[in-house]
Amino acid sequence: MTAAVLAQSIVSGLLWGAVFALIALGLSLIFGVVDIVNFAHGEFLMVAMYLAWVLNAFWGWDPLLTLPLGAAALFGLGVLTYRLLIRRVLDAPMLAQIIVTFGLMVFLRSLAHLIFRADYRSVQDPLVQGTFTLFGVHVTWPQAVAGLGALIITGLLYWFLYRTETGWALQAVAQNKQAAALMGIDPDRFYSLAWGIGSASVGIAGILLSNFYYIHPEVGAIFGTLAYVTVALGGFGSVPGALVAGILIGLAESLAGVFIDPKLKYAVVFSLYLVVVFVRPRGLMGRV
Amino acid sequence: MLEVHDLHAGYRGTLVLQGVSLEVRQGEVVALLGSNGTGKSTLVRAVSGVIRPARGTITFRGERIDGLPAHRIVGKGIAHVPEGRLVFPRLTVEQNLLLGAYTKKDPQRRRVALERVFALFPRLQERRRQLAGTLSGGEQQMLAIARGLMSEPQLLMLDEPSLGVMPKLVTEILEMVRRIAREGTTVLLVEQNVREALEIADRAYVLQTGRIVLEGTGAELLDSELVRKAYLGL
Amino acid sequence: MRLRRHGFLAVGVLVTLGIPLVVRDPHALHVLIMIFLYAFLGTGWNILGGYAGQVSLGHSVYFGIGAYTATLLMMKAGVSPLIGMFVGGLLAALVSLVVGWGCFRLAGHYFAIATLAVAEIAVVLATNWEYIGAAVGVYVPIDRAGNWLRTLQFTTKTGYYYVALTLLALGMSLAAYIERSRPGFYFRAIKADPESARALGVDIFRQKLYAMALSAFLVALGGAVYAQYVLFIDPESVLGAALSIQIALIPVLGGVGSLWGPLIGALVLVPLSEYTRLYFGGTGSGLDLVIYGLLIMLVATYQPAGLMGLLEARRERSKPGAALGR
Amino acid sequence: MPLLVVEGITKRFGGVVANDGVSLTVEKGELLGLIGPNGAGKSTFFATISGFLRPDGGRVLFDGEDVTGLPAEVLCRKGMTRTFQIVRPFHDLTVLENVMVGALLRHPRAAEARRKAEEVLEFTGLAPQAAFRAGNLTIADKKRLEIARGLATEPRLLMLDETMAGLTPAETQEAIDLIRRIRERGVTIILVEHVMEVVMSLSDRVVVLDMGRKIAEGKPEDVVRDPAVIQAYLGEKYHARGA
Amino acid sequence: ACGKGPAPAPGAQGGSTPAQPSQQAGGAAAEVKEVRIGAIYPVTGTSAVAGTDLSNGVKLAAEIINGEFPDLNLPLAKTKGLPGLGGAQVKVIFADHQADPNKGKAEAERLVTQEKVAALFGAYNSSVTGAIAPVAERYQIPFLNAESSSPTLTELGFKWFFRTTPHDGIFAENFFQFLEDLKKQGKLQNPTIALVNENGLFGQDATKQEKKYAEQYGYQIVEEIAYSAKATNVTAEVQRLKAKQPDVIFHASYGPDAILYMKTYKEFDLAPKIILAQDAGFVDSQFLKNLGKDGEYVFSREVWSLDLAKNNPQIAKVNDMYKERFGTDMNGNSARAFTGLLVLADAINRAGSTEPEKIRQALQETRIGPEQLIMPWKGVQFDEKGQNTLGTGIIVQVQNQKYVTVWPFDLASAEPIVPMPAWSQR
Ligand SMILES: Nc1ncnc2c1ncn2[C@@H]1O[C@H](COP(=O)(O)OP(=O)(O)OP(=O)(O)O)[C@@H](O)[C@H]1O
Ligand SMILES: Nc1ncnc2c1ncn2[C@@H]1O[C@H](COP(=O)(O)OP(=O)(O)OP(=O)(O)O)[C@@H](O)[C@H]1O
Ligand SMILES: [Mg+2]
Ligand SMILES: [Mg+2]
Repeated sequence: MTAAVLAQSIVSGLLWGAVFALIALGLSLIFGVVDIVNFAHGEFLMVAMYLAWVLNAFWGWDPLLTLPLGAAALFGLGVLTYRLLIRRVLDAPMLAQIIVTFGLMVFLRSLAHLIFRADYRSVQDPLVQGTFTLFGVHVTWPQAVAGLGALIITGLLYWFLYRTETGWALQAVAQNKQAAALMGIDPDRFYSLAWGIGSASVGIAGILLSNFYYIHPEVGAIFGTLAYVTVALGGFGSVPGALVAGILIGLAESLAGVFIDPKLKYAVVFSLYLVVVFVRPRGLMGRV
Repeated sequence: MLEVHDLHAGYRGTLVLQGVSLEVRQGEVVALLGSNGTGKSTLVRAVSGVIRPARGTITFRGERIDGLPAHRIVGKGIAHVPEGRLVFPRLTVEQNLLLGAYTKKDPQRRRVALERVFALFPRLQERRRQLAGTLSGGEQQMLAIARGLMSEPQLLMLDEPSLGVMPKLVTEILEMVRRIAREGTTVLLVEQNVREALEIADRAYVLQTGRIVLEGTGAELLDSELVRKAYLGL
Repeated sequence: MRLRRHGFLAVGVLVTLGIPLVVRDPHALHVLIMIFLYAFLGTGWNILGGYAGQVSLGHSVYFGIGAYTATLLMMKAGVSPLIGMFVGGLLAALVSLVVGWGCFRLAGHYFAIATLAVAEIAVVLATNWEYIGAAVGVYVPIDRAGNWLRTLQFTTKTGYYYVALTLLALGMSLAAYIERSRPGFYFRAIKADPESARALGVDIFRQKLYAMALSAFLVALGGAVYAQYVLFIDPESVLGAALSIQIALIPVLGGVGSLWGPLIGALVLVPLSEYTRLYFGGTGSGLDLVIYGLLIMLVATYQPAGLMGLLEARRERSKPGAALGR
Repeated sequence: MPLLVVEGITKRFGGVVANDGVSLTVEKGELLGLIGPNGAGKSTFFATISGFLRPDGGRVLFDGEDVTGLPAEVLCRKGMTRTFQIVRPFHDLTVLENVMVGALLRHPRAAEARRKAEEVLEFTGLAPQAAFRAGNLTIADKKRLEIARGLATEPRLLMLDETMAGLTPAETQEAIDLIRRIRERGVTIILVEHVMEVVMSLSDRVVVLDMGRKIAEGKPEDVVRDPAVIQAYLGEKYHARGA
Repeated sequence: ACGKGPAPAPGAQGGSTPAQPSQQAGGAAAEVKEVRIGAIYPVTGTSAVAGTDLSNGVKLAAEIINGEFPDLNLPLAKTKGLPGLGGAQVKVIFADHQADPNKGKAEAERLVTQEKVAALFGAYNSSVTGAIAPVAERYQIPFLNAESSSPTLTELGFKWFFRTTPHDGIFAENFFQFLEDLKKQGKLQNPTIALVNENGLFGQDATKQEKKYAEQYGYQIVEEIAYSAKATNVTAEVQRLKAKQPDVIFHASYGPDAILYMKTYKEFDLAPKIILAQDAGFVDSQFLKNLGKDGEYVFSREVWSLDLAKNNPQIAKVNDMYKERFGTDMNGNSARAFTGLLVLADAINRAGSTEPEKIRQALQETRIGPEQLIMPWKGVQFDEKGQNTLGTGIIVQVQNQKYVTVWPFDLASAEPIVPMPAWSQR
């Protein structure tokens, strides 16, 4: 195949990779701090997408306009999840925590079914749409915007976690809750905060995604598994790791689809994960 | 300054402390002695809010603090350097220290506090960028104490600060405790180096099976029959 | 005390054996069969995930291997599933050794996701493998005579009931034996702290492989029986991620790392899923799943140590991380 | 023939050289004290010798056999085991079960292992706590448990990393007694300890590490008088008191 | 596979036969007030949109059977209930299988044993239908399937399984007949074909059949893509297509992925002369709602279309009733389910009993003419495998946001627009 095809697959891969990264970032943050894998992460994404759709369908809001509201609403959902559910299982075995979020996943997904039925929907005529061509390579605007969003959010989260005192406090809570409390840090508040921020960032992801992706009760399932693999590939808790891993997965998917066989592209993505952790058991940027 | 009255506390199912009363006055170094598992750590934990007392009262500078969560109690001027160090393993030494001063929002004062603990523990200054989890056992102990000091507490509670620390440093730490006390910080010290602890302590309590069985000045206790037999093995 | 326990056990076994003589309603028997089957799968999973603390989200692979092997052996070579299930079990154990060899260097969530990845890859491969029916799946030929020695099929539920019960009894006896013997101690030691275990001479890699193979073997047996029960298998239903999670959910809900946990988990979860669907499913609104999700959350938040925790006061809440030896 | 010969062991962590060409030998039946300032590399030395870390250089001979780089579990089977300075009990197991895990190495049958474990618990004085959940023990008891578990593997060489920390002087006395009794069973011991009473009264020989290097070696009473050791480790006051 | 010889009377197999639901019917002599039929559909889960349409079709059919509709020339419309059973009412009991074969099987068993249904009906997803068929065999209960299109299903030798809808083999052949007709009209010259089929049961069956007929009709397949229906994106797939520039793309896709493909075609500016789909996602009620004008010009095989009303006014009447009740027009799924239930009820009526064997024989003897249907079929008549041999498909095209029938030409209400215009010229 030609160089043009290669260029196009790389660009498509990068764009989708950025989207995967954007979705995975919040999951990674929550894991990094609270040490819990949120199995309902994909459903949080779905909630954000429905929010964008509802505001668009009934009041004509553009997703871009929904962005701040969506981030805030998902922040709230995250905090609520923490307060009502996670807090009760903080000291429980990891598996109990898995179940809680699994239950939440089933609940949110079927609730969406109940409210919105199984129809798939799209946001009509968003501001950001269409494609542009760059040296013969097609780039879609909504994905480019989502990619940009991924970069910005990675940067913000990185700065927040590693450069601000609040970020350190958040890490301190993650590493030793009791010791953190002895420093005057309220672990509870910081867990809430982590859930809030992690969920807000997946909220932003969902709303940017709604610019170009259909919305459906099962949409979280489609992105959920990939998000876990992205986070694990990058290293649990590592914000830059999630970005790199997302992009890597996007590229692997795109190149495998074009140059190997579309039906094997997910097998290639999952194999990539296995190969990477075989060499680096804590992912690309996981801490030791 | 600190008054503990009829304190009952423990863990699921077991009541470790059964009616402990003690008192720490402003500027004092008070040592708390007792063999393993008598509940010294439990007492300190109850004061700092890590565990909730089942009964009894804890008063700090005239204010009831029993039942308050740990993170609120720090703000009132009590620092607790826990047994087993509990440093933040994946943060650097410096970040650990700065978090010690989390309740102090003034950056200037924090810098001063940092300089002060670095002066006390030059080793930490050397390792300021190392992740705390990779420090040696003794280094972690230093970090834990230094971190406790960062909040410039009025009452510093040290739970076995000499555990796993080399002899040279044990002496230094205990001397430092005295120095800290002289500078105005009250200290409640749990220590197994009974002799050294009693040498620097103004007063001391002996805890046995959840109750205070003896109290007095350091010198008095050093001479007491009970301490000599049970704790010094003489 | 011991005597009383054995007394209870004996009564329980007798009652269980007698149920099909009294209960004639096939749907009720179906629910019981599913309970036994899932309890058995959970018991298998529990050996690796519960005792040894290696949380696998890819056990559907072994289930699938069991289902496909036993079925295809019967269809293509006329081998009775009674034998085929053990061939499938051995094959699954073999595959699990390869998976374990690759994944046991990974800790905690990395391991979990790796097993999930293996399962996803298996689905893709099976979906494209013509010989085993690809996505179309395999329709097991119906044995109208119910010649169960040759086909492991029965014309009534009662036969399946006893097969599932036998499996469960087998699995639980094995688990009980392991719990009290060397591997059991080693598994739990590895779960609690692998480094410490090494210091005491435990070859953790070998022990984990051992747990893995045993676990895979049992789950594969379950898969073989399932195939002869449902009479239709395809990659999604016997290899998919949903099944893996279902298998893990059972012991986790019931009480992970305990002998009775999987059974209790299955006793709660299977009827929960069956009857919520039955009572609310026909409405088509998805209300059944809303309720199912809510109930799962409730159980997990109010009894985080698993339902076993309710019965066993001795077990205390373990610290976070203990489960994974972080 | 010495039981353990270590030749020029080196271990680096990034820029930090934790062990820098450390050599020593331990005779059968000997008790070697290993002391040195915090961060001198004692625990690292243990981890490297016992197969938890791979050395960056040097050789380890156990009973004449080159065992460099063999994994911990293999070394344990050969008769070499260690305790952890930062205790690592199996939290959710009982004390008895903890010790049984060690005992199962030589007694594959659970019943025999239990008998062995009970014996060890009796021997170490942990018998009253046998049914406790290990995670609930006090630190000092957890340290005792570390010893008990190690003993249960019936080692020829036992490496104890600060198992006496946090004991009152009276308790220390008991612990010293315990270690003496372990020795009497013919177990060779390397002891890392900061509590000098213990080191002084137990050790046949003492090796001092500082900054990853061996700075002194000899009889305990000679070593504590060594100015380098006083300067780096003991401090003037300790010396002045002359404990 | 075994043929369908005379079946042993119920209970003839002795003690090993499972509980017979006919027993409670008390034989033909007793008065039957109600005939229970168990309908199993995916009303939740990934196939829920279709599941809802299907159940709605069934509900309307039941209403027509149970009520009196003299102006409808449909089986059992004019009379109240089933005259063959003294006017008994048909009662449909719905169950949900969530697209999971095991759940489908469990529901089928429950319907048979607890709800005591006289026949089973459903289940859309071919894999679930495949899991239910053995249940019907085991309990010897007739099972009528109105909408699963996997050709395998009628090749397994089931005796109690009947299917009214044409299967993918028939549809695949329709594709090539359509292309041949276009060639004759001069609208196409030796087109190259690409297959874009989802990589599940549905897509793989389609691929098999399409390849078979491509060879038979002498067409060249230049690209064959099997993709996961759960794919997050299909850019790689579309790039491969773009490299081959096929004239015709055959599609077998579900709802979400159909939308995804169309959007990606537009992004990559890929416009073949023809996109010809195996219904499913491309005729789903959501397809045009989501894509709007971007869904224009797509062809799909269909089993049914509203504009068939031009030749069969009855369709309009039924559709009006449907729209009144459920708010949308009928589609291929609701029409098929609707028809299926009528066929089943007709057989039960002729059997004059709820005895399974009698119903099975009556089904086997079904003869329904085209005038009694709302389908574009030549009628309903089952072969020995249980397949309706008189079913055919139609091909529709999206023109001005409506699906219009363009083939067979005698049923067509519009000319096919070939080639479809480039994306930039719309
Ligand atoms: N987290 C816990 N859960 C349950 N029991 C505990 C816990 N921590 C301590 N205990 C029990 O409480 C009792 C007192 O423990 P505590 O740590 O207060 O003793 P201590 O006097 O500080 O001993 P040491 O000198 O060994 O530190 C002990 O019997 C111990 O087993
Ligand atoms: N994983 C690691 N990464 C980086 N540095 C390490 C690591 N492990 C140990 N170190 C460093 O190596 C040096 C030796 O540590 P070690 O734990 O062996 O000391 P030690 O002699 O046992 O001290 P202590 O008496 O305090 O326990 C220390 O400076 C420590 O910070
Ligand atoms: Mg203590
Ligand atoms: Mg050390």
